[in-house]
Amino acid sequence: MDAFERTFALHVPSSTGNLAMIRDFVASIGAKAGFDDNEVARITLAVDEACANVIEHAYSLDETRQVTIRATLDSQDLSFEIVDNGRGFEPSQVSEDDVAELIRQRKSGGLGMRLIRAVMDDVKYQITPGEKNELRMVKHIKRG
Amino acid sequence: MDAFERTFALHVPSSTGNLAMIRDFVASIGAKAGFDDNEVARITLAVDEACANVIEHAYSLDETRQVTIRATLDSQDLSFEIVDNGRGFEPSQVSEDDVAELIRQRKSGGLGMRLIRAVMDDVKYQITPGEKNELRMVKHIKRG
Amino acid sequence: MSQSFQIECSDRDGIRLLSISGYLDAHTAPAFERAIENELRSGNVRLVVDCTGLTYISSAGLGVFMSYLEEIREKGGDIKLAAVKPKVYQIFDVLGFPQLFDIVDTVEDAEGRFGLQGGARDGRL
Amino acid sequence: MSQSFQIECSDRDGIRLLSISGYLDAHTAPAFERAIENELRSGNVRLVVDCTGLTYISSAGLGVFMSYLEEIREKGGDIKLAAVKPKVYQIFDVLGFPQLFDIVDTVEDAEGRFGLQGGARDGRL
Ligand SMILES: Nc1ncnc2c1ncn2[C@@H]1O[C@H](COP(=O)(O)OP(=O)(O)O)[C@@H](O)[C@H]1O
Ligand SMILES: Nc1ncnc2c1ncn2[C@@H]1O[C@H](COP(=O)(O)OP(=O)(O)O)[C@@H](O)[C@H]1O
Repeated sequence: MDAFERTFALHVPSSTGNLAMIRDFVASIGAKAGFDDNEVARITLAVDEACANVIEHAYSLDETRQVTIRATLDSQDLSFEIVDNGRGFEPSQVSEDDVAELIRQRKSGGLGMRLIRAVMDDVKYQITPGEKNELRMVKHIKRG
Repeated sequence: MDAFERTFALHVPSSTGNLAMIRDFVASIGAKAGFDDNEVARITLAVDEACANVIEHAYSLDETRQVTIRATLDSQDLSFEIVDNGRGFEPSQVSEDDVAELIRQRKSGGLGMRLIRAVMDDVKYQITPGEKNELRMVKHIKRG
Repeated sequence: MSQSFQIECSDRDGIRLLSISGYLDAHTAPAFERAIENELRSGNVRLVVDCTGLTYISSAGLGVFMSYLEEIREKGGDIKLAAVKPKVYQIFDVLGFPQLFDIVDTVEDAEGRFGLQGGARDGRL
Repeated sequence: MSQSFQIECSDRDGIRLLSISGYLDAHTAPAFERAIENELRSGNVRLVVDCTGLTYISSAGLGVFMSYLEEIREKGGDIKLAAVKPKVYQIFDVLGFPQLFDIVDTVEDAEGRFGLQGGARDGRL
């Protein structure tokens, strides 16, 4: 891979129907970064989860809003930034019950953020409700 | 399909290695617009040709430049805008020899713009060299 | 959505087989949820989900499995997953699903396990 | 680029068979051009390009066919295309390639046409 930084961006209407497009976008960049198929699948999942949260929670399924995914690839890292100007939330207040407990409570949600954290090496939220909510997540590129 | 207008955009570094990503992006939107597989393939070709021209001619394969493809989908049309701020050119001065003549001259190029014009219903260039060169092309959506 | 996710249902020896294919994400999970609801409403609680054709799952899809497991096991049944591709299995694995769900190699294995256990929960939870 | 476009070459009864697969766009056309150059340098002018695995072609790929046709026919050979998928054929068709190139259904057909015509140009141009 080349030494310089490459940036990619995708903008789509805020609809779960566009998650497949988002995954294609991420998978292409993951492959360019040299990740293997399984790693690409995990990174793709993390970005899907982040975007699904924006679509469902930040924009409450309002298809007239736009989701933006920005990707930056250099020789060390593949980073994604997902920015919304929707509702906002307090990431530290999201409870992380274990899965057995969620099953006992018959919950269908509450897995997304833990998947993101499990997959990516670095995950940071910067929330300014109504103004700009930004999720930045980084995956390190291990060189053989 | 819904009544409102949906917009999509993709930004990638100006490299032919990113044309496959551009085609995936266009093919997804073409399918959303309801075009059949063959039509999607032709529309994808037109955008590929337009972007290949930007990458090769406007930006002379300088990978630090960015290619932007904007797509707009409403109930009547699927439109694409490809904008560059590179070299620019005079579209009306591009000669269109027929293919038999190009073969006689052993040319390998000169097919891109005619493919774009053959595939799309409306093709417009707006060139302001060094500032902004814009290609807008429209495909009408025929309803059954 | 038509080509992105499909469910086919069939009966095999008192077991209900749901073969799912395509991707199970936030867009397609509601269709899967309706299918499970349907089975429960029809009194089918011995469910095998054949994941041979499943290419992708996200938390929305995992959530459908999660939210019905307790009810199905309470009713004496189970929801077993069969033939999960490695690329998809790793996602179940990240969240510890293999410790909570009965995930087996083949549909036959899943059926066999229903045979052995009757409809009873397998005591893993 | 490794998985996006592949060329495999083989000899069949004095004919050179190039089987191409993947996509032939501005990124991969240079590899195809080098392969054709190689054949000419080795004196191979009876070329059949098996397009069974070709999923996409853009003007950059079409241009490679276009730029070598004259030279190959002058040398008493031809470049014949076989087994072009309909989705790809329609692109050849837009530009009138089927009137200028010998495009046939199967590799065997292409070989048969070399047999009938010897190495001579088929007089279509
Ligand atoms: N981008 C976001 N905007 C607003 N709220 C969010 C966002 N991301 C997550 N949340 C909140 O955090 C909670 C937990 O998210 P997550 O772990 O992905 O599970 P789920 O989305 O299934 O509820 C959500 O229910 C929501 O309240
Ligand atoms: N976006 C562009 N910027 C600058 N020049 C362009 C652009 N698009 C097309 N051209 C010019 O028009 C010519 C014809 O383009 P085209 O028909 O696509 O064939 P080819 O790209 O194979 O030469 C190009 O050779 C180039 O000089």
